[in-house]
Amino acid sequence: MPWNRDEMAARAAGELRDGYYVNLGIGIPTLVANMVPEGMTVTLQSENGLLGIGPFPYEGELDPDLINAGKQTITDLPGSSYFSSADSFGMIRGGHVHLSILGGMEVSQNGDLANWMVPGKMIKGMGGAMDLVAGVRRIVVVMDHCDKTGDSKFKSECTLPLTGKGVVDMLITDLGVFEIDRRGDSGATLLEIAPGVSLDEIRAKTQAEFALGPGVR
Amino acid sequence: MPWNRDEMAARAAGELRDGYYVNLGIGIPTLVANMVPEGMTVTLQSENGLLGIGPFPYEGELDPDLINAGKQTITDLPGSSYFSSADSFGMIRGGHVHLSILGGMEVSQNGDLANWMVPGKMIKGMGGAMDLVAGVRRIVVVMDHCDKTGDSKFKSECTLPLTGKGVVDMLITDLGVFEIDRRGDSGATLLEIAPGVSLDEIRAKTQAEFALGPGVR
Amino acid sequence: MSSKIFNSAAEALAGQLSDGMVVAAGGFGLCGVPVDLIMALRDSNAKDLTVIGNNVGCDDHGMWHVLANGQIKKVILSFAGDNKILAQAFMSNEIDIEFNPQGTLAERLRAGGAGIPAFFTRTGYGTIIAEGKETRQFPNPDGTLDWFVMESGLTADISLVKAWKADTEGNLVYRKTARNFNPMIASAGRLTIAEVEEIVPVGSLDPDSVHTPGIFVDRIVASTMREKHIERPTTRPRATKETV
Amino acid sequence: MSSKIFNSAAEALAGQLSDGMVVAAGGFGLCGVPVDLIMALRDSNAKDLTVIGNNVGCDDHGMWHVLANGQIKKVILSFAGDNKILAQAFMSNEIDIEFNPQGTLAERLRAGGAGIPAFFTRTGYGTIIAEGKETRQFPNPDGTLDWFVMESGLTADISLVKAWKADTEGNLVYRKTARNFNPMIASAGRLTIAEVEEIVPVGSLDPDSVHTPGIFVDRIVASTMREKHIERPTTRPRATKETV
Repeated sequence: MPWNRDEMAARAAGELRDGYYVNLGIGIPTLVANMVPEGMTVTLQSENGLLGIGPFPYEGELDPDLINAGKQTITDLPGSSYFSSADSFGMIRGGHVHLSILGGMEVSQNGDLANWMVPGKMIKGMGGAMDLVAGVRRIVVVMDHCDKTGDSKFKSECTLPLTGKGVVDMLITDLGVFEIDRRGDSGATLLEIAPGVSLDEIRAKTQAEFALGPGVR
Repeated sequence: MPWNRDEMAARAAGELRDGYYVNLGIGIPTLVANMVPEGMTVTLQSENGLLGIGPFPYEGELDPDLINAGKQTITDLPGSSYFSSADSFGMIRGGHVHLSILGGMEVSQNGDLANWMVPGKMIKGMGGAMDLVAGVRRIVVVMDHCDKTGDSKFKSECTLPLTGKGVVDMLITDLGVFEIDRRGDSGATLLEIAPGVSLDEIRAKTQAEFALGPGVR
Repeated sequence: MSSKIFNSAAEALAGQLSDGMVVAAGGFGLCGVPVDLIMALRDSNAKDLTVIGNNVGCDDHGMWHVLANGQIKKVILSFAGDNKILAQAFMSNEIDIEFNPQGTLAERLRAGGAGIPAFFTRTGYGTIIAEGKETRQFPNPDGTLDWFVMESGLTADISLVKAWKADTEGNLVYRKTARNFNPMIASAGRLTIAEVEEIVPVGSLDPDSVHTPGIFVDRIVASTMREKHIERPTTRPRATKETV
Repeated sequence: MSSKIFNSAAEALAGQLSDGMVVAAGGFGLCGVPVDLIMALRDSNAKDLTVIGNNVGCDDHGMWHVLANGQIKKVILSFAGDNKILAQAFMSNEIDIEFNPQGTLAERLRAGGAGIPAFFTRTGYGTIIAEGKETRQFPNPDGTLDWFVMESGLTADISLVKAWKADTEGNLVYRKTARNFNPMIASAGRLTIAEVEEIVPVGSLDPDSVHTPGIFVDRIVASTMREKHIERPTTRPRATKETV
């Protein structure tokens, strides 16, 4: 059976390491915040100017001056710090954030990512997505393997306008986990298959080319 | 009689305006700090990271963490603020400082300034001088008209390595005051002559070409 | 010195606006937005404005009012998704929208304020953001080469910012994530006006903790906004057995 | 999380240094200099170092000791006038000195820390600083053209900074003009070590007033320096009739 949203987030949480500074996108990536392994310290960055995101506030304790990049009310933590958007993206662009987990519309086998616009539809803007994928050291994308019509979203080449070229290190879908050699020539490698999903099913549903990792068959 | 150091500083103080943010170089320019006209508010910037320089501290109240760009102990004032060197030179380079009054070794008739090195002598470094002359809106140079051998320091062209090209708006020497059209083609204009100094004396002691301002003869 | 304090947003803007100007305004969503100043901009009826900001208003809030009043010719922003009028005006080509990656927009404003006309960033290389812009390779610290895009500094004729506190010198302190784009926009304005929740006497701010030094602030007004809006109120349940 | 706190400067540097490394150190004159860390660098005997800093030591202080110990191959600085050994070594071509305008040096370090490989500045155009560098024209806000010089971002293998306080997360607060180059150098290091006067519990710093967020700081040591030196003590006389 393919992974559900929580299972995909849990798999993404497996990429966290003790001491990491991490930026989480909206949607499934946000769920990762609640899945930090016991005993591990991970500091969450909000690109609108906060290091150290706390849990959502209790009813009656909302602070309009304290929101995350998705405009939700949040809290801070002991050890948090606030800074300007320029300083925040200095952190991001300068490679100080270890990991970003983001949603995607399309990923290509060489690590291109499209997740900000669909031609002809209302354009919302890329916000901080282009900066995150260009600057954060390691990019993990979490998305459904196929779109609503059943077409593969993991492609040989993206068809939508790109968010970044050669930026994705790992793709986690409901069907499996792929590693992508975005700086080299080795392309994509299937590392894990969701329990109960067959390699044949992944092959049938994937337009991208990929190699098989050790133990995957 | 030529102006002395205090008189040159007093003339430079005549360039202050109410509300100005000002950076003063070391030497004669520092004297200007004590010559702000009554009722006028001028805020002094120290490029090592302070806006709002106060007077020197009293004996026994020196703070090693509070120095000016000349490494002297100073004080701050109500309304002062501290910032990093990057932010400080952001202010300077971004044209937010209205006026800088600096010393000089040579000034040319088109506004070039040399004040940081003499080939063959020990090189100390330019410090913040190049940033100040490139970024501050108005640059006033205060220097002796001639060097110790009697040669003019106000020249058709500088012979020493430049601090900035086309940067000086006004030159105040012990003999007089020159306005320089550093962005245009009008060159230098003699605006004032020190009391008791003759135009002939200035002509004889000046290697630069200059026009005569209204009323100067 | 003549005072930087003005009695109202309208007085602070009086005589400063003209058609075709470039106006930058701070804020991220509804957070840290100079609401009074923006309404005074709307009331001025200045036209053909170019407006710079992360969002340029959310529905019924902030710069949305200036947009709805037909005063804006072009916007330079990062995210328009909170603003239906803007998105529609763009789809129908009524307004020129220049989309910027959020970090690029923040850095362009910082650069403009700091006298840097252009810089290179990895952000946007290989995307439509890089089209028509100069790209080139630079070495990483490890010696490998990456491609970068040249982006230009941004300045504004008038900058409108929102702070928590100002002293009478114009030193500003922001609160929490309401800081966002305000410091860079304050530095990028030829004329910068700050709307603040509290004006405090000179000397009452810690000089080590000033976010925007007074040199960047020309005019100050006390905000009349008494209630701050929240776009997406989000809470967690209280633990059921919690003792209060 | 493994702690960022180390017991001494020597322990914080242990195993991190190798010959030929690039080391950046904060400070302006004797103000805000990570003295303990620099002495530990001297004791390491790492050689052929490239050192970045505004002054790279003053006579008998700070990086002067590393220089006097023959460990430095190249310095990247703005002002060497306080350091006779350095000036002499330069005159005799023993050491490669790269002079930078102070604001350009500060901005190069900020750029390096912020992922910007190059930027343009008006500073130094038409001087020897621009020789061999790309220059080009950009428009000013008023439409006139000026010439600018392209400068590159700077990073360091190890950054040594001095702060007033750190919490255990590595958030730093600096004091007065001891801030100077420290924040940019903290951001520009692959490994950044902070020497601080006081280590405070997490939660005791105001999150709105942190100067260097902990993300930039890998290791923290408490300074053993008990007396701060002053290069040019300057005082004013007390008014003679002043009542105490």
